[in-house]
Amino acid sequence: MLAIASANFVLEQQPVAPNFTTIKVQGEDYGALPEDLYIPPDALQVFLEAFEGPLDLLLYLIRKQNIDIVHIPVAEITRQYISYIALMEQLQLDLAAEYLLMAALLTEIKSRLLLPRKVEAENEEEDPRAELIRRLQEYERIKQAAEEIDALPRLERDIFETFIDVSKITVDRPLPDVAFKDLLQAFQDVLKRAHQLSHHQITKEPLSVRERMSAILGYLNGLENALFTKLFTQKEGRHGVVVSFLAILELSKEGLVEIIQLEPFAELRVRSVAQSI
Amino acid sequence: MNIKHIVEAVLFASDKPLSLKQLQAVFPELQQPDLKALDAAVAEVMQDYQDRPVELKAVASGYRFQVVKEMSPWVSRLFDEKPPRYSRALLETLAIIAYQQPVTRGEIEDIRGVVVSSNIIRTLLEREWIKIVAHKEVPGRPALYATTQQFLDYFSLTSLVQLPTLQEIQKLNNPLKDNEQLTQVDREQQEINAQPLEETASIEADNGT
Amino acid sequence: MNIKHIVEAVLFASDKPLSLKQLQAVFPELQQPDLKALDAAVAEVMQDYQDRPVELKAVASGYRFQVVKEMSPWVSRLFDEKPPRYSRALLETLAIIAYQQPVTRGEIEDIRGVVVSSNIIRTLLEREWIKIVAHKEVPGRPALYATTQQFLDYFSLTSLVQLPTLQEIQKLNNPLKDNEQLTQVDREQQEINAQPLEETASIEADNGT
Repeated sequence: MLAIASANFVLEQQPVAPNFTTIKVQGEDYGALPEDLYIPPDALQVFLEAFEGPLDLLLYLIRKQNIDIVHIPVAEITRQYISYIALMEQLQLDLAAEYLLMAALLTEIKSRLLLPRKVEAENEEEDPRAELIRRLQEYERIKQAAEEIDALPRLERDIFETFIDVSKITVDRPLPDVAFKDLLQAFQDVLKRAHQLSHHQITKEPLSVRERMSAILGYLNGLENALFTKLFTQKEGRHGVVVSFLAILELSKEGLVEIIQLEPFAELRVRSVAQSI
Repeated sequence: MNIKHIVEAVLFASDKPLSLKQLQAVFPELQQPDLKALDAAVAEVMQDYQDRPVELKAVASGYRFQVVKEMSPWVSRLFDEKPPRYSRALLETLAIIAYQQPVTRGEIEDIRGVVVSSNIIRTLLEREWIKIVAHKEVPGRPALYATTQQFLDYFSLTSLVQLPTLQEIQKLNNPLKDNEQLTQVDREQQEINAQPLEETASIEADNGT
Repeated sequence: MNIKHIVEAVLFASDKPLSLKQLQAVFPELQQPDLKALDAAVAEVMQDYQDRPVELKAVASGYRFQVVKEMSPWVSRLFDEKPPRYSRALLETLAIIAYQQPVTRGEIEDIRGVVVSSNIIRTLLEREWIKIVAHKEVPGRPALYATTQQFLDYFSLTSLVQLPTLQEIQKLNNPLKDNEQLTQVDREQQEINAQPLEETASIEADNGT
């Protein structure tokens, strides 16, 4: 029903302006910024993130003026909405496509409202805003319901399960079995997904190193610090030394241990940054 | 054999809520009290714990002992990990599924006006707060989601009826005639704005004041 | 603030015995009762439960509620069930800990892209497949998890080195492939849910009843 093209919404990319007070459209002053826009630009990203989408932003604009949704003044709200969107575009903030789509929709509704009304039309003309108003109301009540659900007392936060010792009674409480291949399969799935999401890379040290990292942390646990050399075992041979060495480096890189020297030329010591439990 | 004592012990020992039927099953076959007797026993235990910091509570899948919420400041300090926090996006998705179930992801997106991330659906499925109840017979056969008993249990509800009531949707009764009489100012505003918007709008920021 | 109530609540919420010192720690710093007061509170709670089917017992590492022995026949029938199955989420969490240790819960969540519930961590800790090796010095001081000797023993490994490498895992024949008969739609669905086939199938099967 709504073609995106109808919006003809081309925004010129300009260098980000650190300070601005007005927005101009084709050289003309495009109205003052909404009053609540006195926000430092980098706060705008945070501001945008505070909204769950265009409906949420629209609701905010409407509620700010203490207007009933059913009385939405399309012209004014459209103006404000588009100022926000333009500003965000201007700042090259990541703007979901839905925001632009809504801008197009608002513009369309506004222009339909401007058309001369055919008073003598036999059928009652539908209010161009009707659909939007319905969606806003529907969204608002869900938004409210979500807040109420969030406020319900819930496990882990407000109420807690009780645990009592049944070890003396449970003759034999069978624990679930896990097949080795299921564990590997699970990890394979993780890798695949991590690959698709490609955000968080999985660290690639050999397992021997990861294992040694845990062992070293466990060893340092409760100790003030330990001699660097203590973390190597002669009898493991060269390979073991390399593993320990890599483990200490990795721990230090991840900020979990510090390599310290109490005084010049003193022996190196390793200290767990992570405090013991 | 004291039914009430057994009910109390078993409910404390269980790590999930127990229904009357499940309570019945802990008795040897020929000594099983009927559900009415068990119901009475449960009521008595509830009564006993009325003024204690733990309570016997009815939730969707049965009865469970739980620490009352007034104790949460102290109890939370017992745990290392903070309780999981849930985003607005997740809660709104959950609310839509709770109130509109069964519902497809597309329908959720229609209501929220934004895409629903796969992570949200996955988290909800993993927490077992929602489940797929069927696939809608439309192209693509999208999954239809509904909430679970675990969802109700987690929020201490016995049924969906206990969810907060939704605010009513106001009807538009001939609003155009009544309300959308543009004021003079609005009309002027519109004239100024309409033009550039319909055509290509280029918006620039002005540095100097 | 009623010390006795708090002590009772916290002892019920804890899944292991608590010492007086640990009980003291659930109070805000400036309101901590001294050990004598706590000892008195514990004694009072013990007294309260004297005739109940659960009792507060002193054990080596502190105090813990337990079911009285006489209740064994009924309680054991409660546990007389098939072992439950671990969730996919639990297995993934365990695998990530094995491969990425030492690792925090937050890091696991980053890799999995979803929240990891406290229950999963607790189950793994209880099973003694993972342990806390330290706390990371960042805000919140999250625990760093690693796998244990028991974990290796369970899977008959002598060392983590015996686990397949990342590359090997990625090359593993995907067991899903063999019986994979997904239509394009299903495949999309699967990606959306990021649920392995078996799990989705079982969810649907459950609802078929």
